[in-house]
Amino acid sequence: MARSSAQTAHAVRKFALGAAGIAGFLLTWQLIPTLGIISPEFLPYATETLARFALELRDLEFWRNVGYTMTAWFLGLLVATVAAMVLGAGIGMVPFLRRATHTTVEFLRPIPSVALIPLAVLIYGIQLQAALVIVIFASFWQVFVQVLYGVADVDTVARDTARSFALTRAERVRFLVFPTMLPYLITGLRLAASVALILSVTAEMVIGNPGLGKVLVKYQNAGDWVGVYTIVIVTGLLGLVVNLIFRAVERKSLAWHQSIRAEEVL
Amino acid sequence: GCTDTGADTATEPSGSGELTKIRVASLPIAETGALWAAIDEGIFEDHGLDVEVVPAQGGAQAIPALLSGDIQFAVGQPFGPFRADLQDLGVVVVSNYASSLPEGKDVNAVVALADSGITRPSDLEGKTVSVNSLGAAGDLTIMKAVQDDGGDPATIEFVEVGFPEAQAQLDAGNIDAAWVPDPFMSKIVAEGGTLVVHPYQVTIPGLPLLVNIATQKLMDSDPELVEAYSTAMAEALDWADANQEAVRAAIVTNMEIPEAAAAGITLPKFTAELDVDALEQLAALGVEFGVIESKPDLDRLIKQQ
Amino acid sequence: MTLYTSTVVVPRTRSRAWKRVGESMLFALGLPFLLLVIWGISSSIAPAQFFPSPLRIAQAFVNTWVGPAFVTDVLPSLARLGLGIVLSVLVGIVAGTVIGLVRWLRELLEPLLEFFRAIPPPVLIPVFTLLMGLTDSMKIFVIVFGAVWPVLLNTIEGVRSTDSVMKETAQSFSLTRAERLRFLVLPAASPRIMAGVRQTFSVALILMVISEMFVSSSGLGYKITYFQRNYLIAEMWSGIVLLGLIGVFLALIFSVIEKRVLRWYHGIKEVERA
Amino acid sequence: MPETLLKVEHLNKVYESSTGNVEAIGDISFTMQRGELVCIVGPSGCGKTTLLKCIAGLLRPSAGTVELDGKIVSGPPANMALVFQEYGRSLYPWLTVRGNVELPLRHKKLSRAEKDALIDDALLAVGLDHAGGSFPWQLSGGMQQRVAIARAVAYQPEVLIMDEPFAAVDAQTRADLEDLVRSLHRERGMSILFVTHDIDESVYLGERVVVLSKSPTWVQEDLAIDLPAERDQITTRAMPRFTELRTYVYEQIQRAKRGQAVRPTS
Amino acid sequence: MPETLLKVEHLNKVYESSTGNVEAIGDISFTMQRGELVCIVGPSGCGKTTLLKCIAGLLRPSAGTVELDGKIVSGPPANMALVFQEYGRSLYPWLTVRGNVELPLRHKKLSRAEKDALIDDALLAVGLDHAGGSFPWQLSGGMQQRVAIARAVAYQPEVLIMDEPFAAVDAQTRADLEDLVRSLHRERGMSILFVTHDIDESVYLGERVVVLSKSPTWVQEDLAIDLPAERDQITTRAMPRFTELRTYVYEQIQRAKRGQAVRPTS
Ligand SMILES: Nc1ncnc2c1ncn2[C@@H]1O[C@H](COP(=O)(O)OP(=O)(O)OP(=O)(O)O)[C@@H](O)[C@H]1O
Ligand SMILES: Nc1ncnc2c1ncn2[C@@H]1O[C@H](COP(=O)(O)OP(=O)(O)OP(=O)(O)O)[C@@H](O)[C@H]1O
Ligand SMILES: [Mg+2]
Ligand SMILES: [Mg+2]
Repeated sequence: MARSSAQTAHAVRKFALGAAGIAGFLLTWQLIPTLGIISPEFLPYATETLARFALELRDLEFWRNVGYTMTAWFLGLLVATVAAMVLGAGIGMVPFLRRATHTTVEFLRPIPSVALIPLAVLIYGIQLQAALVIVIFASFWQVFVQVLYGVADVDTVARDTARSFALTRAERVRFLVFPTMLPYLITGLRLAASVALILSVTAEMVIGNPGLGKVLVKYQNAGDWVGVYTIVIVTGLLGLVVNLIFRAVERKSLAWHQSIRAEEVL
Repeated sequence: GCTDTGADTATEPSGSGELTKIRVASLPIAETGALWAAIDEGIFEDHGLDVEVVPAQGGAQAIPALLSGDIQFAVGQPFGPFRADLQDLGVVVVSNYASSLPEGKDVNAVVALADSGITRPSDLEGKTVSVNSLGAAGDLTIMKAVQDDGGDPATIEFVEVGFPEAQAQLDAGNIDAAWVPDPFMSKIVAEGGTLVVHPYQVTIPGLPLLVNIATQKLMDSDPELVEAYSTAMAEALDWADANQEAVRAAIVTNMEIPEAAAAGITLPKFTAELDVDALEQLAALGVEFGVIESKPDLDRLIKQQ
Repeated sequence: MTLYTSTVVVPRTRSRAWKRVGESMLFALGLPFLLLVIWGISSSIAPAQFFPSPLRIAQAFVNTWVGPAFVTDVLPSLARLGLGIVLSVLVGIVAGTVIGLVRWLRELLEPLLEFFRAIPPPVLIPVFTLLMGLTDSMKIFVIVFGAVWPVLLNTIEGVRSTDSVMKETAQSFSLTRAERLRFLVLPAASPRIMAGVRQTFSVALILMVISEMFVSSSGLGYKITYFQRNYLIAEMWSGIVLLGLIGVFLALIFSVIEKRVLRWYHGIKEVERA
Repeated sequence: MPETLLKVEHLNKVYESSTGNVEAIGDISFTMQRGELVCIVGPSGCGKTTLLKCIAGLLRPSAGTVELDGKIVSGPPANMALVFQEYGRSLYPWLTVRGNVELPLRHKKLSRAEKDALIDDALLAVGLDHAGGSFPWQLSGGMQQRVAIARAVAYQPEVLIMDEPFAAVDAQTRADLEDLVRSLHRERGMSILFVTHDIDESVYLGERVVVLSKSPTWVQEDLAIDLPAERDQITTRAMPRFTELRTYVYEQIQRAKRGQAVRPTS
Repeated sequence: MPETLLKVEHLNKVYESSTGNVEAIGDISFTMQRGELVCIVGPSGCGKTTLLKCIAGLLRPSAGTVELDGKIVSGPPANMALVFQEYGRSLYPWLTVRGNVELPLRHKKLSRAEKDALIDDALLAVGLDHAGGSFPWQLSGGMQQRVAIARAVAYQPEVLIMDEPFAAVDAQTRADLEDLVRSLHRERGMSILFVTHDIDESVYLGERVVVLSKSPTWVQEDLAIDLPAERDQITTRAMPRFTELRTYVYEQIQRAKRGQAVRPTS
């Protein structure tokens, strides 16, 4: 089929463009210390950092730390997502609950999870759980709010259809509410995924449970800026990989949606 | 081929089964070298303790962790327990860990760039000075030093900048002077910076830098453990003070800094002997400059073993 | 040939209006009050150092924030927050619209944006300070850097999912680019955009705090960290309460904006719920 | 056994909205027997859809009552199926054609084979047996409308409510679907309420034709269609009585539209 | 001055999608003169909407060309207006009825008063002069469709393309709107391409009726309607020639639907 070749051509183009974007960024970075805008001592050259990155890639300890961070990330995101979906859908679908919880939600949302670290440590000690609390608290709201909006977006005719055919509550959730909120949910997930990553690393930095954040603090304290930026690159790349995964999920699960459909026709 | 820089820490010497496991919070800074080295030396094992060093970031995390019982001891700056005592958190200082040096080159200093024209404490008047954490020994002793030098400490603007970032901020002109320990102190001075003052040394010579902290609850419930820890720690610190090379080696492996840099680090005086007088003075300074409202109850706080 | 539709306007009576206000007050304050009571009871049954009673927190709140601290610490923070929010929303909508509409741009930038999105702001703050100094604009930049993502992502997705028939309508009537933006793309994406803006409001507040937690000496965020580090537990809680109150206040502003922007949208949903 | 199935009494519906209230239905009363096929005609915007939604329990009347099987309707009753005027929006874009048709069958206790048979029959009846795997947005308008019809047919309701269900299909398909509706009514004894704008259709299909006045609406005419029960596209439409009836209904609608009819004092 | 306005040559359209390719249009060729009114009829799903979209430059043909005014169509031409089959979705819910009608006029250089006059006229012509301030979702289906018609009429295009524009309105309104289309054609010389399922309507309105075969589609019949140019609902429809023509078209459609017609070898 002609289609598949067109698709590969597009995939190649997409990859090339994305790579060009990253390359442009690396070039800018390389130029900042070269032009002396920031002394290379404090912002090392991109090349130097990449070389160090390549070195780290061969270090088992590095992968172990990536593992720690990603474990916290995954567990945190999972719990936050499930909780946000259940609560969001439940509250979103019942007007009474939506109104009754509004102020409380708005009150809790802006509380920075970083400020809760001492409390988390007090309850769980310097352990993974403390970091998890922080990760969950922060990423929960991202998904929750998106789900609230998604649930409210159910088309009225579509809902009347469900009601008139006497679909059960479970069926309505499964076949009407869930698909409608899915695009919102996926955006929420993408937002939450990076927030969770940020907080996994931050928690490791501040609380000191093992992971990339702890390594980062170690490098900081040693004045090892190349190391610090290597870890920064690693977190960025992790974010990139996570996003790729979510994009793939999105393409699969939202094939019917306008945003994905439109791309195929063009 | 692949490397595994974490392999050695992964295989902790587990020793015999009778060891009591304890977790001790300590910042990943040069001073912790004594603890790392002493553990490797087996001093704690000799006292039946299997110590895991947990890198808690500052007292803000260490003391909640102490209270939660997740860690048993913490090595931290004395101002942390002061604050905690003022809030009746039930924290005690069981012994000293490291003290600043009463003479010669001290462990930390206020440094400035050569072209800043700042050479003595009173020059800091009206300037922006960075400390790693506001309202603690750093800014207090600097204010005191400026005052003693005839300047007006109220005109100084203190900002919080992490030790590692201080040099960059100095270079960028965001701050006029920075209070930093080694290796940053040596580095800045070596690159032409001015060493303005050793604030600890000129105000309270021999001021405790770090102390060993535990909770009253632990002292009541398991005095033997506190006892064992204190004894082990005292031995460890004496040993470390006598074996600076071992401490530097531990710094190199644990902090992954070059050997040359570690060699240049000014190590503090490692001792378990608490200088209660110095702590009194520090608390008085805190009250004088309005950082704390009242003096902590040092009799309750200090349970020197 | 005319059709006739009678329009019967029923005037809202005064008592009904009052009833509505009372009812929404009840909804707004009911759950918070309940939680407060539970907190109060639990803290009096099992007093805990780190969970002081609501009364103690209220006391600390008055002592800490009512007075000069409000002017020296809270107001500047709020000003930065306001600017940060406005900039985040503007940047997010403008960039999001362009990125959502122009496919090659999206493909060029997406990996880069994802890369930056995942970097913890605390790590970048030192770099920003080096580039911009210890200035307010640096702090505002930190806020924008972290808070722009929800609007940006939602705008991109919203713009991309414009209904095909609506798009074709615009094309067939040869609407100009500006008209298409103004009358099709932005309104169609507005429910998504507003979902993003709502997130941005609270994320910006969080980043305001974070931007003051490092390299700082004043501000609401600085104060909270300060209290935290000094075990002034009730004071710390009072800071958190203040943040929450600001959040509720922002939510109020937001819902006024949203009511205006999404009037048609709520109209559709509300009418059918009758 | 002429048993009353539906009883609409003094129904009134006012749409309240912030832009002003609209009285869509003035005062409608009529009854329908079990197993009857009633057609409703009326000027555009007179409130037919509103009436159907009130009957189906999707809208709450502002005044008056709707009784089904002797019980007041307060929510969508079971065993009722609707074909919506906005067929496009009543199909779920995330489900295939088969999935859409299957949706209301899910909570019926039927074996897989029975369900498949129902779906296949319904799709075949509307001429879409080849399109089961497509998504609704891959279909033409007329095909979408037929999917909505198939869904209602497969559901095997006791009461079938159809709102201009053949508006988007060609003449030939329309004739076929009309015969499908007749056979559902005749063979399965389904009670059918059918809104249409095609006067010939209303006369051809119905046992009764209810003509509504323009808004605010009342029942302007309730006409029994005394054509033989056995109907067929060629012969029935050629009957003189058919022409008489359609001319009569046409005149009524013209009067309704011009607002000439006098509201009965009830 | 019979000048060729539109020339469709060997048009072919295949929809590509991940679920399989659908050949919607096989091979269509026909021409249309400036100022003509051509009706298109064909079985449901045969590709009428697809054809219109290709002509309007909204879809790229898979093969063949569409020429308008001698130029190949590659994007939506100016001076063309469309009434979409999916009228509901083509109205913008965030604009009032007036706003929707005004929308395409915005970039025409007209004074406020001229615009208002155009809008008022168009709304009056479709019988919605009272509904200008309502939102589309506050209207009945037929009213929405009339708004879409009003929008196209107010735009004063040279070419008007209408896709089943009267599907949702009652018989009387339909007759009125038919006369509106005739008058646009006769008085303003508008070229009109009109898709309908109503055979009588196509014969009554058109100067030519193009009958499409079922999918994959070709032109099965291109019939000139030799009725007098001056038409009127009562007399024209009563003409014997009218009946002859409509019967002929009906037969053609039946053959098209059964797939009996033989594809011309072109
Ligand atoms: N959601 C709504 N809000 C306000 N008014 C509405 C709403 N829905 C319908 N109306 C009004 O109610 C009246 C009746 O609408 P309805 O849809 O019932 O008409 P209809 O008889 O189905 O018309 P059509 O044949 O055109 O579909 C119309 O005047 C319409 O403007
Ligand atoms: N987006 C799409 N993707 C795949 N197939 C499509 C798409 N749109 C239309 N088709 C297919 O193309 C064919 C023609 O569709 P089109 O909408 O042109 O028919 P139509 O003649 O307008 O029918 P109707 O009278 O029912 O509106 C149909 O078989 C339909 O399934
Ligand atoms: Mg209707
Ligand atoms: Mg069509």
